[in-house]
Amino acid sequence: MTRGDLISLLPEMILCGGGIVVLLLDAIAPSLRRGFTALALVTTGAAAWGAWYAWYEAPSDPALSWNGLLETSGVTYALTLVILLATGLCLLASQGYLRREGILSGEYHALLLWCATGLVLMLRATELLTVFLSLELLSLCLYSLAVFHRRIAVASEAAIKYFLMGAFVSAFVLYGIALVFGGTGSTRFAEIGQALAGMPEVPVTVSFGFLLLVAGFGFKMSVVPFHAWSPDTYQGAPSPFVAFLSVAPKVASALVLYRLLDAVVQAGAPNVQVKWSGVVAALAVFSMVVGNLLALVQRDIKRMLAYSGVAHMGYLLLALVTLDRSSLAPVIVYLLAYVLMNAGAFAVVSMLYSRPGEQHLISDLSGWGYRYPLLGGCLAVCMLSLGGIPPTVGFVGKYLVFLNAVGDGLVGLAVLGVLASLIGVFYYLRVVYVLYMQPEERQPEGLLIDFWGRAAAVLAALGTLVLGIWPGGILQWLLETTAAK
Amino acid sequence: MLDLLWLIPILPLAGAALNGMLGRRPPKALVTAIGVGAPLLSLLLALGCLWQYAQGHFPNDYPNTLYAWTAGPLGSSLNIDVAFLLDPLSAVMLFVVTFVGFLIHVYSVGYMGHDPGYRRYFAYLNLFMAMMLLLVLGDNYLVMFVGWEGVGLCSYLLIGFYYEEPFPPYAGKKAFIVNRVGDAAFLIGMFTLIAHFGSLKYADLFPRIAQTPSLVQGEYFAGLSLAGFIALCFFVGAMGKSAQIPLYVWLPDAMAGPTPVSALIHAATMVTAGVYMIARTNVLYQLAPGVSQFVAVIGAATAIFAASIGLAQTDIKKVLAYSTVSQLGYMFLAAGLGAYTAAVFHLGTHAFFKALLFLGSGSVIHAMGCEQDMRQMGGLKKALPQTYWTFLIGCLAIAGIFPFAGFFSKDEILHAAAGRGQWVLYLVGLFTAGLTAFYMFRAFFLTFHGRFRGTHEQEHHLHESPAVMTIPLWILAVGAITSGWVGLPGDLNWLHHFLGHVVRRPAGQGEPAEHHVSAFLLGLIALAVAGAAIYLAYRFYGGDRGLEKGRTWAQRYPAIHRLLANKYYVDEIYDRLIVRPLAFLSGFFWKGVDTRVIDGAIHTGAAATEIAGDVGRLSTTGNVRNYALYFFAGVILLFVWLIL
Amino acid sequence: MSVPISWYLLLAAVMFAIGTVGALTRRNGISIFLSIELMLNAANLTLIAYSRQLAVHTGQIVVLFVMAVAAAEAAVGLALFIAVFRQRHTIDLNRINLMRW
Amino acid sequence: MEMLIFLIFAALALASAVVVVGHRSPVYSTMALVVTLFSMAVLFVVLGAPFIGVLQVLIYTGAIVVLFLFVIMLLNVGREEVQPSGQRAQAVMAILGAVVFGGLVMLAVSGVQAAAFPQLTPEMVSVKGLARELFRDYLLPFEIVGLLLLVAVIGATVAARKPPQVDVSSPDPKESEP
Amino acid sequence: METLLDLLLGNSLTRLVFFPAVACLPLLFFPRGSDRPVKIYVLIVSLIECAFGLQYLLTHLGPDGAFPVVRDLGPGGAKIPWIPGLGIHYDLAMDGISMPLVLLGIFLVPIVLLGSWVGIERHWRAFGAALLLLTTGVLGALLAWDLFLFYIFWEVMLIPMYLLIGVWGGERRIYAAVKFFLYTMAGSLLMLIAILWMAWTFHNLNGGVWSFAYEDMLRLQFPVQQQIWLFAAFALTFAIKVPMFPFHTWLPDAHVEAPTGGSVILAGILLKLGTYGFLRFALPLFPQASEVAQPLLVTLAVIGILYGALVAWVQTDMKKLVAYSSIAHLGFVMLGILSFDLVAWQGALLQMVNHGLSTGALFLLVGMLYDRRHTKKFEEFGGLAKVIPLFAFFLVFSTLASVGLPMLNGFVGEFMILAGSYRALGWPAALSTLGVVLAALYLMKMLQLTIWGPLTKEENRGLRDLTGREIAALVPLCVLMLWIGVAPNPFLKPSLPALDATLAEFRQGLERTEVAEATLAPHPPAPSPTPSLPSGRGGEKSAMAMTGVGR
Repeated sequence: MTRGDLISLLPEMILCGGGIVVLLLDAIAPSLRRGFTALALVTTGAAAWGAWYAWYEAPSDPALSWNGLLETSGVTYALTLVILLATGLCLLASQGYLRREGILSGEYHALLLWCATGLVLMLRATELLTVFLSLELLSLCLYSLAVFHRRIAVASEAAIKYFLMGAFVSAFVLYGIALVFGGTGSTRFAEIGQALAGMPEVPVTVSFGFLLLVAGFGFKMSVVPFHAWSPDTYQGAPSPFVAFLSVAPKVASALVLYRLLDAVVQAGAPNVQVKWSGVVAALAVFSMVVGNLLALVQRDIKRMLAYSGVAHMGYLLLALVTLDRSSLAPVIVYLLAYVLMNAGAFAVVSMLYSRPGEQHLISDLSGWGYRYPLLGGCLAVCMLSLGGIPPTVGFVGKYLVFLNAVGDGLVGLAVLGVLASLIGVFYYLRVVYVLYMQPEERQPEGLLIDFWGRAAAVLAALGTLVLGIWPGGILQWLLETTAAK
Repeated sequence: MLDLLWLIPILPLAGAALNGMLGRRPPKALVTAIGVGAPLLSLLLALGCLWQYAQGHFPNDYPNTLYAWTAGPLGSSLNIDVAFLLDPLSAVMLFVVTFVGFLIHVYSVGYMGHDPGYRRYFAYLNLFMAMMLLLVLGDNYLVMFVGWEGVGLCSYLLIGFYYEEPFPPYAGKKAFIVNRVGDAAFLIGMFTLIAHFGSLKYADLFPRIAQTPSLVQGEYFAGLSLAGFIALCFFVGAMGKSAQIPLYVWLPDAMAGPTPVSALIHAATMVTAGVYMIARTNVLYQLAPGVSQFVAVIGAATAIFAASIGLAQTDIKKVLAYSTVSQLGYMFLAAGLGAYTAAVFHLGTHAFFKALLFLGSGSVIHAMGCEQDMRQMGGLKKALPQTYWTFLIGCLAIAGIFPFAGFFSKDEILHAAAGRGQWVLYLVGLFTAGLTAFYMFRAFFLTFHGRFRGTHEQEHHLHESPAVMTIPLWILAVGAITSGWVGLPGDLNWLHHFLGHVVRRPAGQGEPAEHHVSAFLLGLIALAVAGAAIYLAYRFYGGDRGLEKGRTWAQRYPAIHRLLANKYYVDEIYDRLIVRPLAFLSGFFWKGVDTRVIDGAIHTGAAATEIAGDVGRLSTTGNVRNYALYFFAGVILLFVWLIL
Repeated sequence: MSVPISWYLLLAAVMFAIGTVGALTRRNGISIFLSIELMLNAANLTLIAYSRQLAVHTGQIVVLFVMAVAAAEAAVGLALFIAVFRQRHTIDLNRINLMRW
Repeated sequence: MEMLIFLIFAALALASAVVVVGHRSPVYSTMALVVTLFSMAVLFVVLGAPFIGVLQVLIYTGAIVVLFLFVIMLLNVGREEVQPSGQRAQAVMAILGAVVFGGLVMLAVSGVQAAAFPQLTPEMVSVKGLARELFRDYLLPFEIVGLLLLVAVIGATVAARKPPQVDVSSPDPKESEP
Repeated sequence: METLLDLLLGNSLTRLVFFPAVACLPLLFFPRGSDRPVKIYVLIVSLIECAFGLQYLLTHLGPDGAFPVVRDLGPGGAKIPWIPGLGIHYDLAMDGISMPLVLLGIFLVPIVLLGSWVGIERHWRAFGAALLLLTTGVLGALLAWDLFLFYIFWEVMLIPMYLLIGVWGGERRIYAAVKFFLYTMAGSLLMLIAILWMAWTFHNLNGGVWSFAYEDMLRLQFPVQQQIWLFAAFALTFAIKVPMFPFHTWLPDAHVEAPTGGSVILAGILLKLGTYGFLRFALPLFPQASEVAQPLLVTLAVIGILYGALVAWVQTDMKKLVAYSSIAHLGFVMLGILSFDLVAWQGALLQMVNHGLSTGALFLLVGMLYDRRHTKKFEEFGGLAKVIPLFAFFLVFSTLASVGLPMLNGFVGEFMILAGSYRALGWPAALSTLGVVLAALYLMKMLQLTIWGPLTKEENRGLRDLTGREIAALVPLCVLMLWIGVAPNPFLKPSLPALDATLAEFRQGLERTEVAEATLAPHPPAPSPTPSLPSGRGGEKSAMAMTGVGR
């Protein structure tokens, strides 16, 4: 352990320490609870600074530390920021919800920060064991947060479903690690790749191990057919937390998936590329089609967003079908876009629905676009962005993904993708027309719309628009960053 | 003066615009001043121009270009000017239109004096004048077409002048649409000219074609040469405007408009535009003998057909309307025979006597309190002496009695038919002449002779029209007598010489072979036929019991009478054959194709998507064990794919 | 006579499959969790066997961590069962389906 | 010798594993799991990982299974009833899937052509070697596990604590949007 | 950024496009329910925009009446980068093809506002904002000289229109709005894929340098087979927008449900983007494929003309009749464009403007009637000329323009289209001429059933005639209709060089030899375009007078 190691771990340490501080304060001075959000936000901000500092101090890009277990690079830095953004949005959206429901306590913030720790670790990890442990770390946090609103039956149901699936999948992931380790003699991605490159043929056990790993992270990303838990969990879990749950794990998992595929396609054996392209393509197609079809028929906005998330991960996978370095920029932009718009949508949802135990019917929002112009506007912007309509960042993301796909010669997949997204447009528009084009059906009751929540919604919507109109800077930066290798 | 040629159509246009913008309740005198003043100025200007033209320019063309309508410096673009042309043909037309038009304006002051739509009426009528002048003065087909459609519009507006009643607007619509059918063909003709000559200017087209007829010969479309195709298109256009078979159906209905309008538009000027067009396009028709023959046959058929319907009409204006159709048929017969001068000649004389007849009938109707049914009239001679005499002059003129105008013009047409050996057409023409004389005098006797058959109130109300109406009648009567004298048979035919410069013989096309037929003999025959017909009419309808006699005849041949009275059921046939199938088809397109097929497909697609979603959502059973199974199955399937 | 590695691996595979069957067929949440423990153990066996084969410690270290993870997972998981039981008085997964479709 | 031990404990492990997944009563399943875990521990020892074997007994059998038993008792989980008809398909599919899956994996691993195990060295077997590698190469995972356990503690309290009986605090009207 | 600000403040296309959007911001600060100030504010904004448009036109209109290619350029006459990493530029340019449509679009906004003055009863702030944003979107799409930018604006204009239909529309507004949105989106997404394909091809052929610039895309030469696919994607998008048979069914629904202002904008300018797209993108980019598809598309255009007219004829709803008439009219425009003939193109471009004017006026009139009677069914009307003569006058006037009566604008366009397409295509144009007859059929029916005949409905007896505001909305339209009809040349001249150049390039493309693989033509020696802001930054002041012709 060197000073460099410690610096490179700065963001995680800040997050983890912030969590501990919050927890201690919760025990010592419960009266300060209303300030925890601010504290956690400060922690998040500090972690962002830490991430920058770690990246800035890193001797090279990418740089490895902790004996080669942890990577510090532009890509991980960017994704760390994306995760911290999701954390921040979630924190902002949570304050009002927790107060409204009377469940404000330090554990929530602590667990959220630790979860972020796990996510950042996972996306930076270059070794399977570290990945696995980070995965478990964040999963445990997620289970606990999902059940955080214990008074509500659906919350515990959501958590138990998520937990059982998660544990089940963990076993698969672990088995996959074992097989990959056994076949290649290492758990480090780089060495695995080298080992595979040296083999005349990829052993079936290794392929299988990779498949289990891909499935495991596909599960975290809720990709069809590993997706089925997400609607139930999203529906039952606390809405502001879903703002986090629905985006952040996907961000980290996507990068792990990239690393996995990156390792496996280094295999020199013929046919491996084709096979794995097929796997990813199948997952992408099923996700796009099934996600959109099932989102189309949902009446509960949270379930709808869950399925739409499935579809979005399908689009995202399009960029990974033919894997190369150029796949990264689209993936990162897409993830950023997805975080902004999805977290924004859930932030608004958490404020506009006051009975978390019941269904969150879209029709309940009828005509509220005029009653709550700010939140309605933010929700509408997020919906349009999810639909991929310019000038929103959702369009930029989709555009890059499709550009990448077309460039890889996957025109058929791209066409399928746009057709599926047409279904998507339909149900996203439903929210918009319910907001603005239908008469009010319901009087608001028991809502708590606070400054923090509004800030979350505005931040997300504004980010969606600004990045949609001026994607140039961030894109330029990403292209330069991801191109370096 | 000549350089003010463009003002001739503009003045009435300005009049229309002024009257149109006068506001709700302008002083009537002002309306009259504008409404009649504009045509008067036009007339004076036209006379001046004609004088100057005859002095200085004849027989050359006098073009007067206003501005470029469409233009481009590039070869492939279209160059069309808004320009006017004074040549012998347009000179004749100009005179007829401004002169008759002005008289009818004057007449209208009296006739329409009490109508609440007085201002509107004059605005429309002035607009019509402008458009008609545009039509005859244009130096290319486009300007002609602008006027052509413009007069159609005015016709529409004026037929539907009494818009609060149900029928007139309907009649106007019918006129407009039927005209449009012809106009579409006219357009196609123009497009063909543009496509092959890149120009619509008479001065570009005709010399070129006349010099090298090979340009337009040779098969072009469905057995027609290029000339034939264009000529046919133009003729179909003319059919619409000039109410020839099969597009004549609108004209009888057009009588729903005010009577002066019928006189001006539907007798004297607008409906003759088709004849003018064919005369204008004579070079092409000469190069398309087949189409010319077709024109002649259609003309003859229309002439006899309409005349036969005229026999059974009881509405005085309808009689005149069918007679107009019939006379137009005459003109086309002439045009088709290549006797363009004769056609234009008959056009001119017809303008006078038919306007006279219509205005006379207007006077009668005016006196009868808007009664148009001849069965309610009779014996009006006493009450309306001036109308009686002028109407008689008109009848004699149309019947072709020497020395009235109709005799000369009709005779020239019959002479042309005989001279070209078209004996069938000649006989048809001759027979039609007899029919014409018969039904005109039938109307004359029924109206003015016998005893009065209207209500007591009407009888009490009978009065001669004011001077503002009778003076135009007399002037026209003079025209109806004398206008034929410009075309005396033989070398004395001044008009023939005058117009001869317009009829351009194409190169290699000799003078048509003339059979030497004695003009004198033919004239005599025609006169005899007309005289006999008048006598017959007198025998039938001359006395008090004219109506009963007619009825007896009708009862003797009920089928024929019904056929004639119902105008051969042509309207009904059109309705069944064209309008209804088209409406059915449209309804099918709307409810069937649009709603069922296209929207149906879209909705089915949407519904199928939704059903797919609804089925798919059943997979999320809520039981987490199933979810685990999906995961497992997914892993297995992907594994199978990987190792296969 | 020494046992070839593939035997261990086969044993682990069978164990894993048995665990999967249990996880998929049992209705009682705790039984499912037990089956998952079986699956984890199968993976552990694979790791140890490979570790032996490759003569490295990595596999053993992984197993070491997995045990900690299993313990942590058990703690949270069983707490979740308690939470669910409080609300629904059952941990029969066929009956925990308030949310579906 | 090794073969004999392997066969005995493999058979034991499999048999008890079948009991774990097959027995209706969770208590029996748990007890069978103890047997499986113990057999595994033996195999670990045979495979030259005595430390792991010991830990297996201590942690798994000693701690985790007890936790299970404790919760089973607490929740008073009874015997499972027979599968309701609707979920029979699930069972059939699951078994079918597992057979296919197991078959495929077995096919795969039986294809692992490897030389006989290398000779065990003291370095390999000793805890010292393990520890050196653990604290040198795998320090970061070790730290992570520390946090993981903390999370587990907090998470378990969050999940299992009685729900707070506070009423829904009435929202501050001032903060609602107009 | 600084460049953009300069452009926004100067007499530039940027100002033209974004002024309405920027002017939306103050709307946020109007208090709720302050309808009247909002109306007046938006009206003033739209009038200022009109002034900007005119200023721009007059600044750049050449002495010979031709409009050059004018472009918004950055410092040193360089294009302004937008997303540099992907070679996407903020590239606005105006030429003779887009100029009339841009001005039409600007011109219609105040008229729409006047026409919506009382018809729109709720949410005026949002209405004003939607209208202004729509203007921005439409102008942007018309002026974008970069395919990416074009696509962005193309989609951007959907949302305000969606809201216009959906929020202020009639009974089935949501159905109509969603149908409109999805139809348009369906096409445009495929176009997006095609654009991406082209961009990639360019990228690969050009040594890894990205570009979406229009002139760069023009240099791409694809094998015919590929062209056909690409063309199909573009053509589908535009055909839906036009709309051509059989993609037209969204239009009647959208029109019937949309508020008056929405209909006017939709018919007036949105539909033109489809035809504009053909003229600007689909044909020049894929000439050979256009030739292959010509028979099919011409057939569809002719069907559209006849079909639209026939279906219009049997409508019972006034607005629906006008909507179907739009399909017929745009069929003419498409026929003109597809005949690849200069005269037809001139006519088509003019007809786009004409349709905007006359159909816009008709929709306004229907809306005015609707404001009074809250119905659009023919059976409720009849004999209205008696009670509201001014209305009748304007209705007759606009109808006649729509019928294509000479001396009014519709005729000029139709005549040139048909004349041009007849010489290029022959019988399809002849067949389309029947559409002229049918136009008379259905429009005369409309007059017959509304204003002529006896006044049968008691409710109509007390109708108020047009107010000054309504007349103010209609008169400019009618004046333009008459002006174009009588003297179309000033309206044709500005576009002629651009059309001619485009056609020449298209013809060149047609004659190109078949390539086996996509290739990149060298830069054509094109004259540099005039910069919007000649002073200082652009530099090439002298270029202004020189670039009369071509791009």
